[in-house]
Amino acid sequence: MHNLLNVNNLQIAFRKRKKSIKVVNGVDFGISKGEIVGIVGESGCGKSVTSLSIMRLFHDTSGEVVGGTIQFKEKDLLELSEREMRRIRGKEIAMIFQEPMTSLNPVMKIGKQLIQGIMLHLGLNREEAKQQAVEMLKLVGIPRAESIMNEYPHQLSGGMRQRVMIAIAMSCEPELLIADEPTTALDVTIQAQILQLMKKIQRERGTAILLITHDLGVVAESCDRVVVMYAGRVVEEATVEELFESPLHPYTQGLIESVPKIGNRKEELYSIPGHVPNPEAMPNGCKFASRCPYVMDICREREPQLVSNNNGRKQRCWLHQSIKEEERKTIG
Amino acid sequence: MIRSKKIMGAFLIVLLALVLTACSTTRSSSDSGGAASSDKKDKDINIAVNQDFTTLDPHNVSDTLSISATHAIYEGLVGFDKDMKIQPVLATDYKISDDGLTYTFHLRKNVKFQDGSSFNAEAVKANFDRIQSSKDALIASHYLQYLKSVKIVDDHTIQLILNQPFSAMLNKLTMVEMISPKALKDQGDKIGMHPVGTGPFEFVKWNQGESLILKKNPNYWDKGYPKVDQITYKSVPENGSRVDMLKTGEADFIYPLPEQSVQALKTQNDITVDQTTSNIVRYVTLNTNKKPFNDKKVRQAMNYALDKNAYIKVVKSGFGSELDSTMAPSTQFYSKQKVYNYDLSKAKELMKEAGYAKGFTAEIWGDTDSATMKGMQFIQQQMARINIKLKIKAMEQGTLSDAINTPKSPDDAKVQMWYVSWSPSSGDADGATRGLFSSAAFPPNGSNTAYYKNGEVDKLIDKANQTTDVEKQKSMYATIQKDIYNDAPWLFLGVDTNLSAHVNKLKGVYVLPDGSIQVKEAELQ
Amino acid sequence: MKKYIVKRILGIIPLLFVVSFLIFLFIHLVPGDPARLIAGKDADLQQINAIKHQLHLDEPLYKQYIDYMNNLFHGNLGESIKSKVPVSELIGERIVPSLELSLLSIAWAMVIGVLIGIISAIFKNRWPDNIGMITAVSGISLPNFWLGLVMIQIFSVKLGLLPTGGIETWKGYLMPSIALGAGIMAMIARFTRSSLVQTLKEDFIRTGRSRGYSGLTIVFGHALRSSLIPVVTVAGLQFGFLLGGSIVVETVFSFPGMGRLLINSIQMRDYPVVQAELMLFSFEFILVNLIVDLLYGFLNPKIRYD
Amino acid sequence: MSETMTVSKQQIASKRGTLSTFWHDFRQRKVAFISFLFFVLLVILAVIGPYIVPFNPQTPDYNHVLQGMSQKHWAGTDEYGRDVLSRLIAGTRISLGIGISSVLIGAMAGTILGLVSGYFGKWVDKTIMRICDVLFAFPDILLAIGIVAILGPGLKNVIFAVAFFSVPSFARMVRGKTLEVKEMLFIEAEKSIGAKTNRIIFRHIFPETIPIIIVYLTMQVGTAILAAASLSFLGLGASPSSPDWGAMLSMSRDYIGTAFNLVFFPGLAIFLTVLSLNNLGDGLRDILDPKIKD
Repeated sequence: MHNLLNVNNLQIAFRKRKKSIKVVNGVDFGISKGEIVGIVGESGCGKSVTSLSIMRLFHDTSGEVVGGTIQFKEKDLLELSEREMRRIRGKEIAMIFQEPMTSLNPVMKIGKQLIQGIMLHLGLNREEAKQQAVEMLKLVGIPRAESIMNEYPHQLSGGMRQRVMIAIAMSCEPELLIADEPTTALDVTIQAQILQLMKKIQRERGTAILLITHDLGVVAESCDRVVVMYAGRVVEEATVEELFESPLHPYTQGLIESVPKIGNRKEELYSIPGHVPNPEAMPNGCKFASRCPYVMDICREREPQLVSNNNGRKQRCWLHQSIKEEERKTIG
Repeated sequence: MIRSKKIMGAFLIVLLALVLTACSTTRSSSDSGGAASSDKKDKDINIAVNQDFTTLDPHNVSDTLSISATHAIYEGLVGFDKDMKIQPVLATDYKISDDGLTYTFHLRKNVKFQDGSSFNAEAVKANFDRIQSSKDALIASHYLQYLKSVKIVDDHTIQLILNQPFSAMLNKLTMVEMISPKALKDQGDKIGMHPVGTGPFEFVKWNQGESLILKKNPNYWDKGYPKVDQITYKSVPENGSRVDMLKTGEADFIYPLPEQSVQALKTQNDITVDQTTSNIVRYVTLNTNKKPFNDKKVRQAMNYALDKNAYIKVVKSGFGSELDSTMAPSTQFYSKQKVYNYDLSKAKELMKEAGYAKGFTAEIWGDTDSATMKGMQFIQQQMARINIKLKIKAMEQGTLSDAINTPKSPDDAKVQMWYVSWSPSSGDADGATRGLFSSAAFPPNGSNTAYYKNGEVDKLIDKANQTTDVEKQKSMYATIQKDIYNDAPWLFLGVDTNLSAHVNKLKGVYVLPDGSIQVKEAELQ
Repeated sequence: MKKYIVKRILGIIPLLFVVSFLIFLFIHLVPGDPARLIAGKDADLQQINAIKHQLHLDEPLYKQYIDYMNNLFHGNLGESIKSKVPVSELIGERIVPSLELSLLSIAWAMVIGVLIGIISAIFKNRWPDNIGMITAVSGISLPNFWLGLVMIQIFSVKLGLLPTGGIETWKGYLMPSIALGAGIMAMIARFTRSSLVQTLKEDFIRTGRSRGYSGLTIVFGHALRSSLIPVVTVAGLQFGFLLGGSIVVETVFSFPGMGRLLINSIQMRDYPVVQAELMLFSFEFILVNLIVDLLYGFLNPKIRYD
Repeated sequence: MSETMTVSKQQIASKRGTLSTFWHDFRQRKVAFISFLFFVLLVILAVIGPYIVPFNPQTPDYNHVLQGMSQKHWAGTDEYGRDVLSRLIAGTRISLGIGISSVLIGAMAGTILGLVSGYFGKWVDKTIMRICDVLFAFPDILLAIGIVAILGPGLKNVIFAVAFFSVPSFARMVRGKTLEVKEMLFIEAEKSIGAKTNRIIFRHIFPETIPIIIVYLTMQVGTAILAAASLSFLGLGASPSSPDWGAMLSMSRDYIGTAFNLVFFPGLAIFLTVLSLNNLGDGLRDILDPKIKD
């Protein structure tokens, strides 16, 4: 059990032409206070949907949580009313998104965008909220904090905007910050700066961070623990060190293989062959079977469970568990 | 953002307030019994008419509606009574010399213009001078084309001397109304906007396109008149709206009253519908210069094929009478002819004789007025019975007038059939004949769109004009009408009935046969 | 900003030049002879020619155009051929009611249209959306003279609440403004809806939600302003059209506006009045466009004028 | 060669997919779908109308004029004793015909102008757009009056007049879309291969503008029907004797106080038709315009 957030057996479905399609099917992970946890996976693996479900931001889409629990501190977020949920959003859990260019309101001044949330959640008056806002902008390393308050988003560079997004997210001092691909849209040098900034915030403020990314490099640089997702399932979970040293799941191995390494002058970068299965036609058995180099007969027949060893490391692969193990678990 | 929100807020509040006041005010006004005629006083009347006034210059007015207004403000030496009989007005009497060339008028004394200046022989001469010196540019100069000179005999006697005898001179003089010479000098061209005459009503205000307000002339020479304080003419082009205004009390008198609304008004106890004779004749000209209309048999066949009763019933909603001559019964020297009674077999027979048993196709032209379009449809339906297929071409009046008048010679003319009406504004036989049937009046010179040419008729028209013997004139015009009617250059349709309606308490407002509204005797009871 | 406005206004002048030429060409291309229309049915050719001469209509076209432009430069719009009233006076009398009616129409159309648009966007594809859109679209689907005639039957004749026409009291403006505004309301509602639906899908809306704002705050505080940008364009364009007056509605309600003046002048081929009115329309239209552009800048900070 | 083959096959497959998705999405939108069904009904009426009318719509019966609604004449008879219902049915063809043909003509001219303007840019664009501005500034009805006055009255010229003032809006819209599409990569690629301008415009840009044109076309037909009715109001419409709804409405409006059915039914027919076209257009736009699509 983690002491901040526990996601258990989360199942999310989207409605498409009256059919319900499960895109997330049994996701379990947790975050403790002050921890940085990464969720990695290819696009479409359900990692963003998972993060949105924590915030319950399926508004205006046909997405719906159809099973599982999301325990945040003492509350199950899925049980809260919309009004109660609004008090959590932005105040206790904040979120930053991939696209800094479009995630800020283009027709509202930066200052106003910051102040609005601060006034709403912290109950400060306008002056105090302004103070807090400027402080936040300084915290995220924006040099001319005061003058930027009066500028519009389009006047800032992408990196600056993501800093502003972080400032906005941090402005009510949340306990959990969900960052959905925060650096994907940025230049490499800026990426590093933003990741540095997030680590700094975690260090200084003790904010737990859930970092959603497809980029193992980002994970390696900033996370404590990593959850690897594939086709709507968690396939492996480990500390960063363990994961990079000895990845258990063939998918994780493939992912690590495909990260460009400095000094590696191979002609072509490795990429995992094949495609992610279509969620509308999920195969039985292990969802990675069709792409797995070590595929066995059983893999095509039965899906392995997510199994944990003693030190909290988890995997979902027949290579590392036997049917007995599974049965034992089911019995126990 | 804050600012725009505030603006938005203010906007919403203003709107809300507007809506609220609208609701509350409507309520209060319905309490007091109707929204209409808010500040109208007891002796004010409202007249709703169908067009906008164009000018109030009596010497330069050509539309009947504006003539109605100039008749209220101005007077001529002579004028028409209710039955279009000529009566002396600003003249007390007149004498025409035996050779028909000298007209002597004795002027009414103690008449003042509305600006206080006196009406006398000087003033009359100034008016005639104005018209003649315009070198044809003023419309009234048309009425004075045979006038040679004007002679002041004394302060209250004036003589008009003509080039040649002109039988319709007195009729034309009804259209020459007297403007205050002082105002003429002050206003010049702008007299049309600031009229000053001797009539029962003086000008107050003219809101272009909306209303014309006249008030009582307190110094009017005919004591006892006028009996109302103010008249407001309102321009209400939509037929239905005019009727509605009468129902709601926004108007006391409406003209024209669309025929199809008469039935609806009959159930209203407080409203009276008036029918007065009219000298407006409705017909379709047939271009006698063009095949197949050059064949008299075809033209007569078409006339026989036309069910005049159905025409009056359907197109005129039962109001009007069939046209049994070339002019209306109220026109001078009218003589009734034997009508082409509806007879389909005879019509078919004639068509066969003319070699058109299978009929032909032709175009019928007309303006875009809804009454005209209705009439054209009717003709189309009727002519279909003798296999004549008509194509209706409704043209906006400017276009239509160009289409008719552009051709320089009869052979270039494109017009085949034209659905139109005519009313001689001075009520004389010449005005109802010369411009329509004289071969000198082919477009663009006149309105003979039938391109009717009959040497005998041409001669008689000129002769009748120059003779002073009324009996002779009468017989000449009888011949003219008989010849023309027999030649059938027109489809003879009908004579209008002028329809107007008024609230019962209003008396004394009536419509003359030419369609002008007379208000001098208006009275509220 | 100032420089931009000056530049734009200066840019209008050559455009107006072209427009004036086109208008002149247009109205002289349309068949019809003012002299004949003035002279009336009794007139003969001699008289018509005399009137033509008096009005300088017998001069070659290019000379008429030069005279017209010359007068225009001296601020003289000429006088009505028919009534001899100075054109400026004629238009002056009509423009105020027309302007008032336009403002009233656009105001209610804007408010109601935006409200319906917002409700429809929020409840997209659900019943409030369907009802809102059908209501709005009804406004654009009615022949407006039919709407006017029916309204008169109900509100004036049956209920006696409103005058059938005229503008003696402010009540005379109500029905015409409804007849005129209905279509605009519909357009604005539709644009607001689609624009707001689009905006509500923007990332920054998700940001707003992730910060715990309520739905109303999101819609009114965040989405509406950027959604209104295209709406303002539509409203501006429609306002431009409104200023030109509506021949049909003005006729039904006997409203003394620009539209009726125009149709009457066209019917009489009263060239100076038609020319002046069309010039004014073009000018108003261009001016409204300029104002819309400026408003655009106010709503959309990305736009800078230089 | 084989590569292009596969590509085109894929395209066809994806197109078929889009069509069925489209149909599915369309059925979901009830208002639009019902409107569509109504429109189909109208089109059927327009085709078979003249054969199923209970009475001849043109034959007058002077003995039965201005009758109210009855078992025999469901919508009453008009001032010439013609059956109003029959006229309405027979008039479907004319009214729809005016609306559709005028908009098609306007759309065609506008699309070509818009494509040319957007593709070539520079002075071509400026000239075309300025002309459109001027046309925009002219009151619609005035243009129509002018055109009808110059060309003379008649159905053809009414269609032309109405078409004329839908040109600038189509031109503007297509131009905007063209500018968008032009920037897209594949056009650049096509250009570098050396394709002809004609080919680029009509094979590549034009297909991209079709959805938005269809949407606009649908709504514009309604507007055109209304515009034609306004022209009828001014007496400049189609022939007054034809059972065109606008003409019927305009010719009967003097009867509003006496025979309300004469005014009401043509008005209703216009209203329902335009309403359904607008709703249909709105629905299509929701589906076809990717910016609004789910």
